Amino acid sequence: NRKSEAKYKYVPKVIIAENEPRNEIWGQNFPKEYQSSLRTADTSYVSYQGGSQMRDMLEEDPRLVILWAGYGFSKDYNQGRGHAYAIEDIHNTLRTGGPKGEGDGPMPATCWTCKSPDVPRLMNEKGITEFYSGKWADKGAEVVNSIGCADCHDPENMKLRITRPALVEAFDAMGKDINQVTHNEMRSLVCAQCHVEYYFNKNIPGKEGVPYLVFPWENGMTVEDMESYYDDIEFSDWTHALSKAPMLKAQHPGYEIFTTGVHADRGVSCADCHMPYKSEGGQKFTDHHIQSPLNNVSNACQVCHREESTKLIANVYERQQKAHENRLHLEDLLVKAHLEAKKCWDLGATEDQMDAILTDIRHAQWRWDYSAASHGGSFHSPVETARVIGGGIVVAQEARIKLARLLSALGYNEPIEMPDISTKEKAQEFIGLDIETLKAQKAEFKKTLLPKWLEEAKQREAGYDSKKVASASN
Amino acid sequence: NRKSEAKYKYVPKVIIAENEPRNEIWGQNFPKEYQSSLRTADTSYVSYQGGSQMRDMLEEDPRLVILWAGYGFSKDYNQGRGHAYAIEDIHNTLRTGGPKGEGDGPMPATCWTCKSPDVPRLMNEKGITEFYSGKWADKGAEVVNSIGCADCHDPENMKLRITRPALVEAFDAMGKDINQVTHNEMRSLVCAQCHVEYYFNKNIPGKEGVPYLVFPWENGMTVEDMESYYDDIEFSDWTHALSKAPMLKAQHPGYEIFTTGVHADRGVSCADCHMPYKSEGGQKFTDHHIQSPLNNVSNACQVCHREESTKLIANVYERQQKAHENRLHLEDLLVKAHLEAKKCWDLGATEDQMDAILTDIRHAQWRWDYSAASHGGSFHSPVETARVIGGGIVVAQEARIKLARLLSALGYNEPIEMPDISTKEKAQEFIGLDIETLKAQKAEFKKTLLPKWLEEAKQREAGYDSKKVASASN
Amino acid sequence: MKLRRLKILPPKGSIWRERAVFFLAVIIGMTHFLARESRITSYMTDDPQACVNCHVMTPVYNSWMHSSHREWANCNDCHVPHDNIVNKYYFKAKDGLYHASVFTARAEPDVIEIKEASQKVVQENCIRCHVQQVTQVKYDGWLEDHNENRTGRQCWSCHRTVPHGKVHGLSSIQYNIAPLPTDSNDNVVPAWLTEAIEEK
Ligand code: HEC
Ligand code: HEC
Ligand code: HEC
Ligand code: HEC
Ligand code: HEC
Ligand code: HEC
Ligand code: HEC
Ligand code: HEC
Ligand code: HEC
Ligand code: HEC
Ligand code: HEC
Ligand code: HEC
Ligand code: HEC
Ligand code: HEC
Ligand SMILES: [Ca+2]
Ligand SMILES: [Ca+2]
Repeated sequence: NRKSEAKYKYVPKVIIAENEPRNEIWGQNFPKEYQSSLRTADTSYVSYQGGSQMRDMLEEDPRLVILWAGYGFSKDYNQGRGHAYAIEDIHNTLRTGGPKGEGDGPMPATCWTCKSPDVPRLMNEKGITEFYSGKWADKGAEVVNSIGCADCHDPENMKLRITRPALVEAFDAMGKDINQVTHNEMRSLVCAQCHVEYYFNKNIPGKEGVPYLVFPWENGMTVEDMESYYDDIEFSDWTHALSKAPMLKAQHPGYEIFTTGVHADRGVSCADCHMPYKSEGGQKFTDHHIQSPLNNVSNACQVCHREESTKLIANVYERQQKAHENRLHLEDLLVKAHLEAKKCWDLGATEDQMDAILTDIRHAQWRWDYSAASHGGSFHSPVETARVIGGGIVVAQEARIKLARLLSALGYNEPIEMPDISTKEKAQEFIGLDIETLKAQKAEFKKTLLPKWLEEAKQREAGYDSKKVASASN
Repeated sequence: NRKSEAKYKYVPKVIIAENEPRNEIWGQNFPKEYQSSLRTADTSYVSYQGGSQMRDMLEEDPRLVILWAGYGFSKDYNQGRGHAYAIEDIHNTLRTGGPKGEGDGPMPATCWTCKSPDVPRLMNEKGITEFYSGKWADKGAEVVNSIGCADCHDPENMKLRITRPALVEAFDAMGKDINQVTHNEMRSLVCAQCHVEYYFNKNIPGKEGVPYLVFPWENGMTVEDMESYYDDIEFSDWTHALSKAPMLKAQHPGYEIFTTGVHADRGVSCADCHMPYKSEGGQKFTDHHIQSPLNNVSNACQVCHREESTKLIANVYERQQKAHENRLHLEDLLVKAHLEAKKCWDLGATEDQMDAILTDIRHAQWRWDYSAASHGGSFHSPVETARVIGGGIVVAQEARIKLARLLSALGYNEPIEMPDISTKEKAQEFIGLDIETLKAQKAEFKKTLLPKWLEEAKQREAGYDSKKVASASN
Repeated sequence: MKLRRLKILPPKGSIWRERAVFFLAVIIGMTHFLARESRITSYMTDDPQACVNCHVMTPVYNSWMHSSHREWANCNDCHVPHDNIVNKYYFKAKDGLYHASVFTARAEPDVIEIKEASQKVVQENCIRCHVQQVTQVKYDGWLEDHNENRTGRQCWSCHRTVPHGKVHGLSSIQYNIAPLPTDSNDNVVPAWLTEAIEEK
């Protein structure tokens, strides 16, 4: 009929299989979207605090090394870049170490979840729990395509869809049905599959031991809601190497913070700014070059705002700078708190004496991380970001006043000496990281195991058939 | 046609003299504006943190009494209400005390500056320095009309004008010429004559001893700019009664904070929200019922925003609540800091030991006050307000860590006992205020001196002639 | 049977009887089909999805979908008079019938252009919503020079991208993929995943 005519106005060149992980196959049917998505490999744009360049965060701010002492992030942490790099970057990061084969390495398979359209394929083939089980290295040969079409689209009609169970389960936990959302909400929710805070729950009844991916939204999405969630289940991501505090890591709560801002309040969705319409040869399509909107102000902002692009960029930078100013203060306080806590232990403090202090450190750093980790938050929701940072400073200071009193009681009544942490290297040395060994292991992995993974994947994919559409050849 | 009808509808009934202080005279020519301005006497509207009701801030939050110990504001402080009350409220406030006649009382004449259209008249008659000289009581019989037309309008053509020298001088100090501003800027600048931070400078060469009204904008209008200004000239409003810190009082920096917000950035002016157009009998005029825009969302906001009025009000409250949350934390820290500093003095601390601490307290409370005093700031510029509060918390905590160490050194290593300041009365008693005496003096003033002032003013004004316009009787 | 009593059908046994049953079924079926296909009921609403029922409307739907007006104004807010209710439905019916007949006749042009009558309607609607911004001297400061500019021209001669973008025409949007009214019942979670989640 006429309508299906409309639906299929594009002449499909191939029939795309459910969970087809290879973007270039989809690209045959949708060349414009595909071509533009390839541009996420462009790393030339840099903004005040974002952009697509590889930015070594530990080098830009070595204090982070202290904050994450004892945790993988102190080894290596970069500001996210384009989707095209998701696989390459997880191969390269020192956080995943240098596994020598199946069952080896520091990270679980769950780490793959947000990196590739091979994930829905695998989950479909193996089951969800099975996917999350085992080591990161166990699935290295299976997950090779960087973030792509199958992560967000239904191949049958190109409608947006949710392919990650964690988001569906998080909606369930909040008593919401994700199938009831509007089309416009979907234009943010496809992003919320990945740009969200998460943790690995190893205590799910029936799945004990499996690091099951969970978004901690049961009480809500604010910094306090998630904190109470973690406190209630006495979860911690790691124990801090210096202060011994039971820490939480906030990973990119992008969607959560975004929902508290005025753009979300007015119905603006992620895709409006990060995937605006684009015109090429008189045709409009959704720009799949997902990037900083500041590299594309005319399409991303000026649809709704008449101001000059320099002014709009200045607006963004101003909000980021204001957040940055106080976040940096908070960071300084946290570094001191960790070192002061260490000093207390060194001077013989008891667990009883330290208990309340460590809880404060946990809560203060959680607030700091929540405000920092999503990178976009200080523009997405500047007022909420500032509130969270302000609250963090209050808690950090509680800790430090208690620390000053305890230090005095332990016979030490002066500012502690600060180590030299002026560079990433010095800071890493201070916390006792042997980066050279880590680097050597990674190099070995890239020389031996990684090529095997890629070869194996190539073989497997060669076996997939991609059906040409009969009518397409007419 | 309709438009020229409107234009020429203005048939002046009276010729208004330069600096005519009586609003009702202007009202004869401009009945709609005048009538609406009378409505500022309506005190029925209350919002989350504002509105036109008399709100006793010390009662709502007795911590303020501690913060202002040793300063007039600890005696009495209300949230501002309508312009119609400016004179009545300055008569009533315990801050102006109970003068018995000329030369008596705690306050200088300068206090009248922002309360009445009698001020431009007097300045014109006597000279500016002369106006600022002497006691508040000295000019009680001269200043009797509450804020009105002559404060903002040129009687000849009704154009907006600046009548307060302090604003002109502040522009001079910044190297700007206030005569070069646009009409739209004037729609905020008439408010900036009064809704700004100020201090009394008694050291102006040639005018020594006169509390000359100055807006401290020479370095700029941010919290840091004004702080450095005051630090450089070693100015302090008073010495704190408990901590002995050399304090600054921020008075309503409404305009300054407003200019940092997105509305100002987009060219929105005070009058757009606080004096929107209004239709009556098919005629549009500027609503001179200056009040909380939340009592008038359809005219004040919906001109530019289509959201439902409940949603817009919720937007405002949300920003106010987020600012309030952290500001309250800061307030708590400041109360403790003052009390801890007092404890240090009590335990025999030296000036040398206290110096850096007192500077921190000065700076932290300055930030708190800057963020609080204008009442509108947390909506006018929520991000800047949050930045200022965050910075204040950092400085307050520096003070308190130093205090914890000093207290320990002085042999006191535990939290100090907190006095009961759960009500305004208890807090005022704690800081040693004899409110009953103050109230009695005020009552005496209102029984004896005040009626004389009003009587004298009546006599004087009866002598003014108000010329009817000949043609008006046609 | 109802049909029988109405004696519409030829006598039993007649060869026509069978054929008549067949054709009647076809007619009833077709009507039903057409009604469903064109989602007749949806034309009475303000839901933009009503318009997107016709594929020729997909480009304008999609451009509106990506415009600053998406959250504020639906098609009818601009394209139907809002001065009074009679006018609204009269215009709607007239316009709707016209579109439908063009569409049914397969006469739709590649580049649809707004008719003069429609232009008037739209202009009125721009002003209806933005009346204060464009007519109050007060906002001269906020909207620099707007006062002189706005008179005597169509708003979209300057605001060219409001709301359909600068490029028009049936082929201006490549794949013409848009959510249809029926889509709202579809799940956004693929069946295999729903199953896998329930399984656990
Ligand atoms: C109103 C426009 C807008 C919306 C809507 C929006 N963003 Fe952003 N986003 C921005 C801007 C502007 C930046 C800052 C870019 C920079 O600093 O270069 C940003 C930054 C980011 C970054 C960091 C980019 C970098 O350079 O590393 C990520 C990731 C991000 N946003 C994801 C999202 C997600 C996910 C959503 C929806 C939940 C979303 N954004 C919604 C405008 C928007
Ligand atoms: C399948 C998981 C996944 C989905 C879905 C996803 N992202 Fe990402 N996104 C990532 C990862 C992983 C990175 C970092 C890649 C890297 O640095 O190697 C990233 C990076 C980004 C960046 C930084 C790009 C740059 O140039 O700095 C932006 C912006 C962004 N995503 C926005 C979005 C938006 C908007 C959506 C939804 C329309 C979305 N993402 C959907 C996982 C995802
Ligand atoms: C819920 C989704 C999700 C999970 C699970 C996840 N990531 Fe990511 N990852 C992201 C997103 C989103 C980004 C982009 C963040 C940003 O804007 O900086 C990212 C970025 C990265 C990057 C590039 C930036 C960097 O830090 O150098 C690496 C490497 C990475 N992740 C590794 C991992 C590892 C290892 C794990 C398991 C411990 C993991 N990811 C688990 C979503 C996820
Ligand atoms: C991170 C999520 C994400 C990924 C990955 C993604 N898309 Fe999209 N896609 C979207 C969103 C969001 C839209 C806009 C939907 C809308 O506005 O209705 C969209 C729209 C489309 C459309 C509709 C036509 C248009 O241009 O608006 C096509 C076709 C499409 N994408 C193809 C692809 C192809 C091919 C790939 C892989 C190269 C891909 N998409 C990868 C999120 C994604
Ligand atoms: C789809 C529409 C849309 C897009 C796209 C959009 N905005 Fe907005 N923006 C809004 C709306 C609506 C508001 C809320 C103000 C209002 O109600 O008018 C807003 C508010 C703002 C504000 C004031 C809020 C604050 O934080 O102070 C800034 C600044 C802003 N936008 C900048 C941007 C920038 C920069 C971009 C591009 C990266 C952008 N916007 C993209 C619609 C949009
Ligand atoms: C965009 C609209 C807007 C603009 C422009 C604006 N205000 Fe406000 N103002 C508000 C709102 C909303 C409140 C909060 C009222 C409440 O809490 O009830 C407020 C509060 C105030 C208050 C406290 C009112 C009370 O109830 O005590 C004062 C005083 C004030 N504004 C003065 C100004 C001045 C002076 C300017 C210009 C320098 C200005 N405003 C510009 C919207 C605005
Ligand atoms: C001559 C000095 C002066 C000028 C000029 C002035 N104000 Fe005020 N304003 C005051 C004083 C004094 C008060 C408090 C009166 C009281 O509480 O007795 C006040 C109170 C207010 C309030 C609180 C009203 C309420 O109902 O709570 C608002 C809002 C306000 N002013 C806005 C403005 C705006 C907007 C302008 C400019 C259009 C302006 N003011 C010009 C001195 C002034
Ligand atoms: C630069 C202008 C200016 C000067 C000088 C000034 N005021 Fe005010 N005053 C204001 C404004 C503006 C308000 C409204 C503040 C608000 O929104 O709460 C106000 C409010 C008041 C109020 C009513 C609210 C309350 O605190 O109870 C009193 C009383 C008052 N002032 C007394 C004084 C006294 C006494 C002095 C001299 C020490 C003084 N004013 C000097 C501008 C000024
Ligand atoms: C606090 C400052 C202020 C005071 C006091 C004030 N006005 Fe105004 N007046 C304004 C502003 C601002 C405008 C708007 C000017 C514009 O938009 O061009 C205005 C406009 C007017 C206009 C122009 C017509 C209109 O309605 O827009 C008249 C007439 C007027 N005022 C009369 C009066 C009279 C009479 C009084 C005394 C009862 C008075 N004003 C007191 C600030 C003030
Ligand atoms: C004369 C026009 C105008 C008036 C009147 C106005 N606004 Fe705005 N408002 C704007 C503009 C312009 C922006 C900036 C966003 C943009 O660029 O679209 C904005 C931004 C906002 C924002 C987002 C900024 C933030 O702080 O998050 C809110 C909320 C808002 N306005 C509420 C209000 C309320 C409430 C009122 C009435 C008290 C009001 N506005 C009156 C024009 C106006
Ligand atoms: C904000 C007002 C507004 C809204 C909402 C709006 N339109 Fe339009 N429409 C216009 C204007 C203005 C034009 C004329 C564009 C031109 O000539 O450049 C137009 C033109 C058209 C045309 C003529 C073809 C063309 O591309 O010029 C069609 C068809 C149309 N609109 C359909 C729709 C449909 C269907 C919707 C809802 C999905 C819609 N419009 C929503 C204002 C609007
Ligand atoms: C039955 C299919 C169909 C539906 C449903 C439909 N349209 Fe159309 N429309 C058309 C066709 C075909 C044309 C081209 C007519 C021509 O240009 O000759 C058209 C042209 C238009 C035009 C430009 C011509 C003019 O009248 O100015 C506008 C505006 C328009 N449609 C708006 C709408 C709106 C609004 C809706 C939903 C309420 C809608 N259409 C629903 C088929 C449809
Ligand atoms: C149903 C009401 C309505 C109609 C009809 C309408 N608008 Fe709007 N328009 C709005 C709203 C609401 C906003 C957003 C205001 C905000 O940011 O809060 C807006 C925003 C705008 C903007 C600023 C954003 C942008 O895209 O630049 C322009 C320009 C504009 N409209 C022009 C027009 C024109 C031209 C027309 C007619 C073709 C029109 N409007 C029809 C309600 C309407
Ligand atoms: C000659 C060109 C021109 C015409 C005709 C015109 N405008 Fe504008 N309009 C502009 C310009 C330029 C701006 C931006 C002004 C600025 O930012 O100071 C603007 C701004 C606006 C805005 C505010 C946009 C924002 O940033 O939020 C609205 C709403 C608007 N116009 C609506 C209309 C309407 C409705 C009409 C028809 C009655 C119209 N305009 C006619 C040039 C025009
Ligand atoms: Ca986490
Ligand atoms: Ca002051």
